[in-house]
Amino acid sequence: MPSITFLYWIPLLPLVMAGLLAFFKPNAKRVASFLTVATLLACFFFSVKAYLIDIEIEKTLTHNFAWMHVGGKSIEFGVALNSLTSSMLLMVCFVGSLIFIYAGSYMQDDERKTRFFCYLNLFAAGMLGIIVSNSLLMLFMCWEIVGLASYLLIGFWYHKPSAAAAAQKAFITTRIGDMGFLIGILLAFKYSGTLLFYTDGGTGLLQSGILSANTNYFCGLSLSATVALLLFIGAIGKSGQLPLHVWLPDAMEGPTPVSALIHAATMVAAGVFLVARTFVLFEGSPCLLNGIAWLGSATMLFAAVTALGQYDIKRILAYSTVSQLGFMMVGLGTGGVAFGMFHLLTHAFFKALLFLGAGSLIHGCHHEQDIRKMGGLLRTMPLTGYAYLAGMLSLCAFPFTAGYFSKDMILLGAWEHNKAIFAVVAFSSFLTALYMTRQCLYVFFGNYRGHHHPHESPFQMILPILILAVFAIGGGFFAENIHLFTFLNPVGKHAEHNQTVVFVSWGVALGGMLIGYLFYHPIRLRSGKDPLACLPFGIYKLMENRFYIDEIYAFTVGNIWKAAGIVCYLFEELLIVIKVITEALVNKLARLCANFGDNTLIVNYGFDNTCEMIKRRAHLVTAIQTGQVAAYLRITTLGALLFVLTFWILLKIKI
Amino acid sequence: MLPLEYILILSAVLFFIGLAGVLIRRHVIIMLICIEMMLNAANINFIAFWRYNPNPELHLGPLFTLFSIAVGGAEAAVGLGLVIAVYRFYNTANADKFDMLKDS
Amino acid sequence: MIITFCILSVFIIIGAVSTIRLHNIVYAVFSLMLLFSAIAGIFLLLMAEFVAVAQILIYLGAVGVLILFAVMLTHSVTGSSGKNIYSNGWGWGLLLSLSILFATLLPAIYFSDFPSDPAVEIIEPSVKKLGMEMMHSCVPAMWLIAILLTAALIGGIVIAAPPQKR
Amino acid sequence: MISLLTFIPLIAAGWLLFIPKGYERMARWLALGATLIPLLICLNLIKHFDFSAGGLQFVEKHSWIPNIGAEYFVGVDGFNILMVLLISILAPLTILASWNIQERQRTWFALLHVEIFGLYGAFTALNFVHWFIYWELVLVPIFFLIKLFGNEDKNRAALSFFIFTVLGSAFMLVAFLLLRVKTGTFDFMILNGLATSGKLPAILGDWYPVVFFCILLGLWVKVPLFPLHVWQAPAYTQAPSAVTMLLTGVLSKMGVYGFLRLVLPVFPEALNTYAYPLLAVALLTLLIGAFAALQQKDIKTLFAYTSLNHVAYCLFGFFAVGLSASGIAIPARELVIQGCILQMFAHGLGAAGLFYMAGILEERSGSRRIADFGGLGTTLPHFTAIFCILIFSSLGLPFLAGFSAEFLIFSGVFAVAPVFAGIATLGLLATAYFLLSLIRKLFTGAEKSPLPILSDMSQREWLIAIPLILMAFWIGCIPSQWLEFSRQTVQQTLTLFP
Repeated sequence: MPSITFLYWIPLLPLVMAGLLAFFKPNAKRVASFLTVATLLACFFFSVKAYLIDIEIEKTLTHNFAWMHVGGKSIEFGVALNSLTSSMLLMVCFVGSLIFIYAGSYMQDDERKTRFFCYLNLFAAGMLGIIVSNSLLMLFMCWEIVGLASYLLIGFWYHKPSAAAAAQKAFITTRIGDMGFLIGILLAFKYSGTLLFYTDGGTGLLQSGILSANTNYFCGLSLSATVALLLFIGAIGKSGQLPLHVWLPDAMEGPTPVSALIHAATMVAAGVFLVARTFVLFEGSPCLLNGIAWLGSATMLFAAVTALGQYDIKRILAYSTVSQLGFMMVGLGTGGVAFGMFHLLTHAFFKALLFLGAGSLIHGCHHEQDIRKMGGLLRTMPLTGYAYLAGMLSLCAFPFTAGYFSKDMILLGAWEHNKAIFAVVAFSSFLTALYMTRQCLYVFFGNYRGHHHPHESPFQMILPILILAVFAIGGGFFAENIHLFTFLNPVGKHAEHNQTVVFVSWGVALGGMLIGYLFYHPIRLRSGKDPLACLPFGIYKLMENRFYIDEIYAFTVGNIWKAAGIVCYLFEELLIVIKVITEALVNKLARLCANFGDNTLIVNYGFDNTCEMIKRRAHLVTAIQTGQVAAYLRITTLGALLFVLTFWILLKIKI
Repeated sequence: MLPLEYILILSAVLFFIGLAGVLIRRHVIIMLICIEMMLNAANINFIAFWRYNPNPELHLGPLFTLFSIAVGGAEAAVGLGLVIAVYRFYNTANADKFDMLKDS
Repeated sequence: MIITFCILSVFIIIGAVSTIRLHNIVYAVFSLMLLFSAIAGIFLLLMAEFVAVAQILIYLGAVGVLILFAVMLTHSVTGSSGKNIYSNGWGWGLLLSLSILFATLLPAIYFSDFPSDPAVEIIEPSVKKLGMEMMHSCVPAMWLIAILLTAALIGGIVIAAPPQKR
Repeated sequence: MISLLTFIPLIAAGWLLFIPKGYERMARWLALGATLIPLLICLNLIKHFDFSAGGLQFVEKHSWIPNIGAEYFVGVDGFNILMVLLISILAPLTILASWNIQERQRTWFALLHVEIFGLYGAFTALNFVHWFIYWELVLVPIFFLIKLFGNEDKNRAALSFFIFTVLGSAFMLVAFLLLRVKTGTFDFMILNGLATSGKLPAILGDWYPVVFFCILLGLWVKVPLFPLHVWQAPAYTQAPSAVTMLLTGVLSKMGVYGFLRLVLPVFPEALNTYAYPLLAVALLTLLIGAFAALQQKDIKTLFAYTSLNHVAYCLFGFFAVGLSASGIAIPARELVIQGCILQMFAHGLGAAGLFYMAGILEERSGSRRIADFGGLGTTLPHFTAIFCILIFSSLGLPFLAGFSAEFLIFSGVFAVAPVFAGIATLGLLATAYFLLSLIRKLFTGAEKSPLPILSDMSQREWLIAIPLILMAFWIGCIPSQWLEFSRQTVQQTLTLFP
């Protein structure tokens, strides 16, 4: 049993580097990017080592340590190594290092470069932490670190108010998802007493059936299903599924390598990874899996339709990511871990390629992001162009590209599981092919409509794109011969080959491209108006403005939020008014006492008058002082008499 | 035989007369005399109580009376000295005229 | 016993009242002397011989004579000094003294019970015991009395002496 | 050792007052020295603190006024060792924070030292009379500090601060006198003994709820919980930033510590019966603190509401201790109480840091309104970095102080009252929202023209910020060291609960 403590180094290395870079001067030339790439390559080396170990040993290896002792119970953290971890590690490190190389040159002229790479390192640490972690709590903590890193990176150019707003929106929306995640953790912790996935003694969350014990916990769902649902809410927040997807398209404000790394390859995949990791909890209840599948397909459809109406190159890719994530969720919902994860891995490659390609296009057109102002870039930027087309083919699941294999798997799974979902997914794939061809035709064919003169990007940006293009195309074959599918899910069910599904997937892919070509023929593009604008009763307007989801949110949740704030604020004001009134009362009372009490009552009536009275009565007393000794003697005898009398009476009353 | 109350009543009456004398009479010397009478009334009481005491052999009564007599004597001497000095100042022995004590 | 006591008490009362009532000062002093002798009798009655003798010696002898001298020195020998010998406001004085008698002294006697006759029948006169007592337990008292007397007498002389022109 | 620790600031305060006019500089250094010595003593205390012994340590007990049962009884255990450490850390920072005040330095430093003396006493006293004296003493210097050195509306703030707290503690005094009459002792430990043996409710009879609520009222005002928190915002805003550091860092913790020391060991039955209403109040405070902050225009008031919100977390956890924790796999009660203690410590440091930062901004630009600032990210890079770290710490971001305490509290409360915990997560969201929008308004976007050129962090300010940041990371990453302090004591105290 080889020790897997080296897995701790994978997240720690980038963390240490991030700490180190934080102290560097903001614009240290190339050393920051070099160091960052070096650390990630080191992580890649470790993940290869992990992969080799995992190939060799079938079961999950774990190593745990106690993080916190609270009243006899200790909360433990640890690392776990199984097929899921190793595959994700390989993908993240490989794609990450390529993107970092690309970022090295992309951010060449930015004066806060080291700060950017520090954040990238922080993100890498968080992401690798998620993959490696064996405890739900540690996963959650890295999850939030990744959220923080995305906040910092999206809002990197913070002097742009829109970037800052987008960053905050991203953080808040993901945090909403995280709240669900947190409650899920609390629920699991409450009933199982431990937060570890796998422990040697078999008492981990995923091993023993503690959670699946009581079946009807929450309106029909068993305990483990409820926990799974809550974790899924966290995944929705992070992976941008339907209700909480609004932040992802706005996150394009950040620099393109950020979008590539975070919003294509890794972070958004974290949600899918979480579901895959805790799939044991999901398996319990079929209706939950159905729910996930339906949500995934709804997201896919919605995002694909919206993508058709977008003009910003990165927004189209963002919506495509949202739809592909929905697709992965469908894969998970219908097929199982392997289906979802396989597509995740292939998607990471070609989506990263598309984003990096888009980045170099934007770089080439001097930060021009609107596709209507681009055109005919294939001639001016051939290398990026062809690599981009490769990526597009893979995304549209052109036969025998990486995308085709993984999409085919999910379609098979969907076909077996539920025909309705299959139909929706097929249509969405058709739409995917449609909007991708629209984008390529807009960007690469016809003549250049912008007023810049685009130029090819430097070699350091082209190299990662080319490597990714190779993987986008060859990825499928590579996965086939290393039996990636079985490796990912040794025990899960295998979808048999089904002819109709293959036929449908070919038809969808090729049909989409053909119709796309017909619609967006370069000549028609010259008219400037988007061919789809002719759609009846303003559907196109709807699509273009993203179904006004942001406005709806702003209207509903935003207003409720503001109303709650105002209500509390008014309540505070009310309390303050009460406080002010009480203080005024107290002061008035004090003044009243002072005036009436002191001046009039005490000082005037009380003191002065008594003095007067005393003065008037005083002559009675002075009369006694006659100077006559006899008078004095009389008074003394009177005193003696009174004394004896009082003494006598007191004695009589017997106090 | 002679009950103690009688003696006490006698001394009380003597005391009363002395006190009345002091309060009534105007003449200073008479006042002094009456004070002496009051003093003697007290002495009677001392001896009376000593006599009726269960263990008189302590002789406390007579002892105390002797001392009291001595003090009475001294007091009379001083009193009369004062009377003479005051008399020289006021040229009359009438106590009502002595009103130097009353501040103006 | 009772009879002698009554006689003596009558003498006392008469002596006392006459010292107050008499207009003539000298006669008042003489009645005072009568009073003192009666009191000495009472002492004898109560078997306190030494005290009776001391009473006669000091009060009758010394104090009586001393007062006479004082009277002579104050030029009032010629008889009463005018018709009204009572100080103004004497009514209040009388009333007060009466109230003292009846409100305090008599009720005190009345309410507390006293032995009707002496516990010890005969007390043999023992001046020796008295002397021993005086010399042993009451030595400090003796000292004080000595000092008191000398101081008082000298004081009396100093006050009475006419002021020398220094 | 503890009385030495307590009385050094008092001696220093006395000495400071007699420093001649010309020696202001020497006064400052003396003040600093007088806070560093207790820090060393406190560290020595911690070195010798025996983790396995749950009971009192370093006890000093002398009879003071025997006939009314008042003793000078001082001791340290799991509940207050962290608090003493918190004071000894914050004290030098407060002195450093008020390094360059111009007028009346001597009175300022003297008052601060009297305040620190009161705080040390309040946290270590174990006999009611002796503790109550410190409890009241602590108010006086703060009142004068706000009144003499406060901002524009200082008089009303100082007055309302004083009236509310004294009102509360008056009730507490009555309650304890009643307790004294009934049980014949002022000593917390004996009262605890009575409570463990279950005799207390019998002794007090129908006075039991009355005594409980009077004490509760006294602590209620101090912590501040919902209806009586109105004094807090103006007091925190009008007080000079160094004073607010102490106010938010330690004074609000006195209320919570009061709950831990007075209510937990002595009134377990009352906690059981009134658990839900109290939990509701803590939740309400939590939400009010979070949502009212959304509308605030002034940085310090916003932080005041954040601190209200975070202290409410402590109590939200504390009140959950009363609920029955049957049929769940985790020790909910220990979780909650230890979470409460850790949150007190963590928030003390974090809030003090935040207020100091707000103080820096106010010192440099003269204004506290959020609208006046913008685009500070470019002009004050270091300041932004530290400010953001502290904000994220109070936001409850993992690997920072806020998260570990909040996780403990939430896991404990969720185990016994899931619905309450669910609603409380709304509070978490609201905190995240308004803190992030504060960052967005202050640091991003275009530079606001009217502001003078702001200079970045000076050497001294770094000296203050560094320890706070290090502690935030330390508590966040390795919380078990800090929980170790209170583990034994909490377990022993919680044996009371059925």
